[in-house]
Amino acid sequence: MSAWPAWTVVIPLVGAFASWLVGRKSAFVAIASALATVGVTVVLALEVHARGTVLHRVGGWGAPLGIELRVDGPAALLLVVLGIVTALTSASAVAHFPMGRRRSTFITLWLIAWAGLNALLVSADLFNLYVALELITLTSVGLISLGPSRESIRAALQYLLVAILGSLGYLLGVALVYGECATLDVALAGERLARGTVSSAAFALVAAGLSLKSGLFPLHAWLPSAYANAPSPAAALLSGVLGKAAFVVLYRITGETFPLVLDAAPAQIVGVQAGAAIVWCSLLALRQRRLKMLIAYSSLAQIGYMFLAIPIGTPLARAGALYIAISHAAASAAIFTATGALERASGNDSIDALPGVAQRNPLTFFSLAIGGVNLMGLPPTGGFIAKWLLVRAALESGQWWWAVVVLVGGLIAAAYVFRVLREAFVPAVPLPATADAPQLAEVVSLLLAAVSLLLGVSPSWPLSLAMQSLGEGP
Amino acid sequence: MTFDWLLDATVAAALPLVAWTVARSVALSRAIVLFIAFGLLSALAWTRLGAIDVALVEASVGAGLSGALVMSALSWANLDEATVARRSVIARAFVAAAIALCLGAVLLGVPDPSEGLLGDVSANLGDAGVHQPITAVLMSYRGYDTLFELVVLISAALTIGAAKSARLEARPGSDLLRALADALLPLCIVLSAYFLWRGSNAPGGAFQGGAVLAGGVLVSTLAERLRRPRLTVWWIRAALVLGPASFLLVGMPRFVEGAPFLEYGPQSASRAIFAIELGSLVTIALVLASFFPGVGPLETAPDASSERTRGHR
Amino acid sequence: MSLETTLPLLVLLTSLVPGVVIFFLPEKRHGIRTLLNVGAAVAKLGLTAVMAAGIAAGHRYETRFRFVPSADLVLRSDSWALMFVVLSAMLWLATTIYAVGYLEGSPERSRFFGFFSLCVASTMGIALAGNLVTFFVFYEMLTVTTYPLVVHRGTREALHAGDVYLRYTIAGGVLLLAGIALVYALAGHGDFTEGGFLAPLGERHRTPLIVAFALLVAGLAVKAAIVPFHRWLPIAMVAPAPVSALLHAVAVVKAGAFGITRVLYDVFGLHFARDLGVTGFLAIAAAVTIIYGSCAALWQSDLKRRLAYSTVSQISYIVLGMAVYGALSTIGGSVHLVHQGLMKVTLFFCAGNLAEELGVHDVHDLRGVARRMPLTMAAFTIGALGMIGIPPVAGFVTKWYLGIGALEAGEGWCVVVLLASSLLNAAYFLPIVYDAWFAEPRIVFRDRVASAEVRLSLLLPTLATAALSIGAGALAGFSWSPLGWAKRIASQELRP
Amino acid sequence: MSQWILYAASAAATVAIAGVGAFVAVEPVRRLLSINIAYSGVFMAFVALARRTTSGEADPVPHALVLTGIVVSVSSTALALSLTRRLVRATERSGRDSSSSPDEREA
Repeated sequence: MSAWPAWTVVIPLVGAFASWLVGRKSAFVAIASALATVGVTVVLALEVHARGTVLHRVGGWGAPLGIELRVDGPAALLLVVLGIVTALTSASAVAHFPMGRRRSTFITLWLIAWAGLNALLVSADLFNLYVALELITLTSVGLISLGPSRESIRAALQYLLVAILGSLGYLLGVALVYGECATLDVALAGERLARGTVSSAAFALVAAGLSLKSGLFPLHAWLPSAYANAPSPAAALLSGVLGKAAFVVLYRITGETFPLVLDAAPAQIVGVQAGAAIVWCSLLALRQRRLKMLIAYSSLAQIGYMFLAIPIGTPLARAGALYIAISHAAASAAIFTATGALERASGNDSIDALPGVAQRNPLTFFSLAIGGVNLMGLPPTGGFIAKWLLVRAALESGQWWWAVVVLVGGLIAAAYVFRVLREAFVPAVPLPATADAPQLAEVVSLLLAAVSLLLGVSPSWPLSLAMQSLGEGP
Repeated sequence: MTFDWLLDATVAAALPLVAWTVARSVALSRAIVLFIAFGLLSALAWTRLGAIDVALVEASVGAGLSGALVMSALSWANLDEATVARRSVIARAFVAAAIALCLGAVLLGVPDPSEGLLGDVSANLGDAGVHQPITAVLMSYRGYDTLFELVVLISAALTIGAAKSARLEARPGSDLLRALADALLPLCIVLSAYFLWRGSNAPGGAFQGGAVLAGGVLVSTLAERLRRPRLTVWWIRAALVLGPASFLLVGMPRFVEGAPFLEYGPQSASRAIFAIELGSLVTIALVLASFFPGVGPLETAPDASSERTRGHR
Repeated sequence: MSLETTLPLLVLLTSLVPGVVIFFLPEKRHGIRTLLNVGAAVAKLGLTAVMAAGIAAGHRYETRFRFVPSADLVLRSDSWALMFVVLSAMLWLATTIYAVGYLEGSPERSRFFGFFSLCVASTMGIALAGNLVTFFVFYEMLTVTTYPLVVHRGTREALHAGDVYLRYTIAGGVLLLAGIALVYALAGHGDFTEGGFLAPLGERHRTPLIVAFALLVAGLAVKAAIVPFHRWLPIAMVAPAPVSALLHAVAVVKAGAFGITRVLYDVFGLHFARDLGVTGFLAIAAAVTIIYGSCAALWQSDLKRRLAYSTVSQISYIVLGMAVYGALSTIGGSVHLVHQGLMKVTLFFCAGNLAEELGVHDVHDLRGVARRMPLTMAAFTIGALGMIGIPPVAGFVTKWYLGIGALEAGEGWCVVVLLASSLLNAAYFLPIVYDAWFAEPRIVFRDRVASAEVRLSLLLPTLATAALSIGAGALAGFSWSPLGWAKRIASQELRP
Repeated sequence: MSQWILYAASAAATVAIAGVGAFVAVEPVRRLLSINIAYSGVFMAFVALARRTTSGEADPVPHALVLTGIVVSVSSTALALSLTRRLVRATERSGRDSSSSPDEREA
């Protein structure tokens, strides 16, 4: 038994309370706890890499009575990468919010959200996952509501109402699972669940709730305005990290609780939704005039790629979905941070306004471009690795149509990404000398883009973690 | 026996009916009143099902607090917007019926009888440090959940407080209210302490106690018997996070020594749990009170309206 | 960490690292940027020389990283890779010097040279790739890094060209990826093997293999500009001359042709591909492209567009040579990889010189231009004669081997195609050459400013590549000439 | 018919009715009411399932889960109401003077 899983939750939580108590000067506390949290997750990942799944019994009780924290390879990978992205993104918040109440509220909410995220990643208990999901939902809503306009509040409200509706479905599914097998432990429930109506219905409810929370097609229309109207650091956190929470839960329980249901009809329905999300949301992204809306829709399409792991179902596909999750986390955080910086410089995030600002801030635009290449799934970014794994998995499992969907999605992504990138080459009236992006945000977005590149250039370590629980690791 | 059955059947049938009426009410005020009625009805259902704790919390927090919150929405909600789509009633009824049938069929398909985790819970009560099974689950077996639940409460309060809290539109401030508050606050404190103490071996605990205390704080603040605490004061902020902080503080020493997180040790378990419940009670009371606009402790700037009412008085 | 395991990586890094560094250099640091560019190009040339010597001496160079399951990132140098690498390294040096002169005083040079270097790095990766996944990684990097070069000028026309370029190449990339994934799904790996590795699967997976071949070749044909995927190439002409030179001579179209070569020889194996019955289609497509490109070139009055259609036609010589079964045509195809590069880069340099010095773009304005710019036109003449296939310029060697190769394989119709194409080549090149030397000027040319007819940084690379075009043809008998190397390749690939 | 079945059926009907209501509702407060009722239905399912024991003593774990669930759902209700209220006020304010951006004063 290792203490590290609990530490990944305790440290950001203590940091959140400390920053809350310190008040205005919370930035130092934030930096310290961010460094400590990332450090702990790295140590944990190394331990998982060396020794396999790490277990912690909270309170010493153990399943089924108590709650167990179990960190397998995928969870460790997500802990590290999402942790790094979270830490980097929040650094840009310092540039975004002037010192004051909004900044300290952001910091506290961000640390709580991080604690919730880590709790979600390490937890092996169905109900604890629900509580962690709700924690993430509420902090996400808080982060969105810090936005500048009335639209932010409207978006936050909409986000909250849809998210709790999604949790409702999940919770009902959990009730069924508990009723059927008298345990809330994900793996134990998986052992006790037989193939049948109850398990299929429970999966359908859980999947419906979680896909609603993720904004999977066709119930996606509520999400883009949340991303587009949140403050940029919050948008980066949401689309990069927190928006993946529901998927991560589904990923975990499809692997451990519902492996039997995967070849049944509900999984194929999820697949159709995912495919439609990839194509339709990409097409919608193509039509947007605002950069943030475009990225928001593209995030929805990327969510679709992740959900493809469920119908394809092979270890390779699951690794691919996981890889989409981590590389998109870095890429979309990079893009949102860069967009926020450019928006600062130009006053709005309209695509038409890009030419001037892109030429004044080439490095910021450069990170935007790398993020864009990641969205297209082209090398040398992590997006390519993910796409490769998914396409190969689809072909190997004989379900070649999913490969076609993935490739078509990549084509449309290229269309909307280059619609943005080409603006950098349009000669424009030079902007006034003040139109520079905040330097901190520039550095942060470059670092995030570097993470995405690193994932694309050196995927073997992350992949060995991603495939560890599936018996292909060292 | 038949009476029991009849009562159960009535309650069970009434619940979906009330739910339907809430959704179908044209006037928002009517929907809200029915919503509170639904809460009380479900509290009744839960007592029937032997879930006294749940019924208590539902009556105080669920129906009571939520009901009051929603009720306060009447004062500012734009009632003109309250529209109910009339045309699709049949379609909706049909869809709802279909879903209800499927859900019901699945729910009734679970094994019966089933002991659940009853046996495990009872067998480990000795080590848990409390005699009341639900308190044992909440504070010991699944104390980790409770920790997060408190954090959820706090983050909601934080977001609500992040916007500058607006003043309450109609402030009563009458002598009657002040007299009531003077009598109520001590009563609430005593009552919540009682709930807390009782929690270790009978229904009751931090939540029920916290809800009661929140009510007292609420009335007193409304009556301006209690100063509005400010977030700029550090101990107010500390009090708000006392619940989860006490979880961490109590759990930390043994955790650092190498024991599992939130393992209190067999000897000190009951004391540890009591300390945590005490902290949680403070957090819950403060946070719940803060949910009410213009009342809670999350005022950062002196409010112009309080000066005005004071002058008026 | 011996030279055996690091040399391919070093060859790649000598253009990758300068590319990245240049992005972060301030726009005004011309001196450092030029030094970095030329220094890196020279260093790369040196490294490739070491590599060539090593391979001739029997060493094997391979850099391998763990990448994705069942596909490492492999950079290794076999004979074919070396041929492409040496060509790219030489032409990179020439083009860099040319580009430094050509873009003097224009804006956004940091961006230009950054992407230019990355583009060459991608080409190096393509050349050295040891399996399909590695190939694809660099192939797509090439797509992304050439886009900024195509739209460099930022005009409406340039942006349109960029859009068209992307539409074709990204779609091609998708087809290629699908094909590669199919190969991995069927065979479990995609490591380039001399003689191919798919033959054992032929019994059970005939249809999927044909699909895979179609996907792979269609994806690659986009960059190789084979009809009907050729339309982007003439439109991409709006890019600055050095870019066109690079696109046409080394980077993009060659990447496509080289990829087709790899697929035919090292994935399927020529023998197995013939058994599958797919080479015939490829040969026909190549023949159609050869004739179509030559015909279309006849009607172009813009010099660069005429050269572009000529490229469309010439690249398919390579494909045709590869697709026709037999050692001699393999030699012809692979040697044309080098020959076409040298000749076409010369022609584009000349077109750039004419445009830069005199502002001349239309072929009709070239009358009498040789009096004003004799050296440039001499280089142009050499390139043009080579394209037609007149000895001793390198193009003759190619056509000779292609012709006798086709006869050896019993594909007599190919000879007809080659002859017809040569006639057409003559029809669109000879009038230009004749008019330039012997006709009276139609327009008044600007007076000479510098001591030479054009800036030396433009003139010297032009003359150098022209000289190489003659050298490659005249010295074809030596074993270290492109032809000698191509013979070596053919003997390895088609070992019985 | 045993007691838990009655309530489980009631829970199913409540969740279905309120869930559909939540999907259809336009106005936030109404949607919130429906969602809350639907949650009560889910909690009812938990509590009913806890009643299947042979001894007559209910399984305490679902009860504890429901307690936690109620508190979580109260938090989100309060948050949703607070946001709705801010939205209504911001709309009113921008209706009064369209010149100033609604939430600037809160910054």
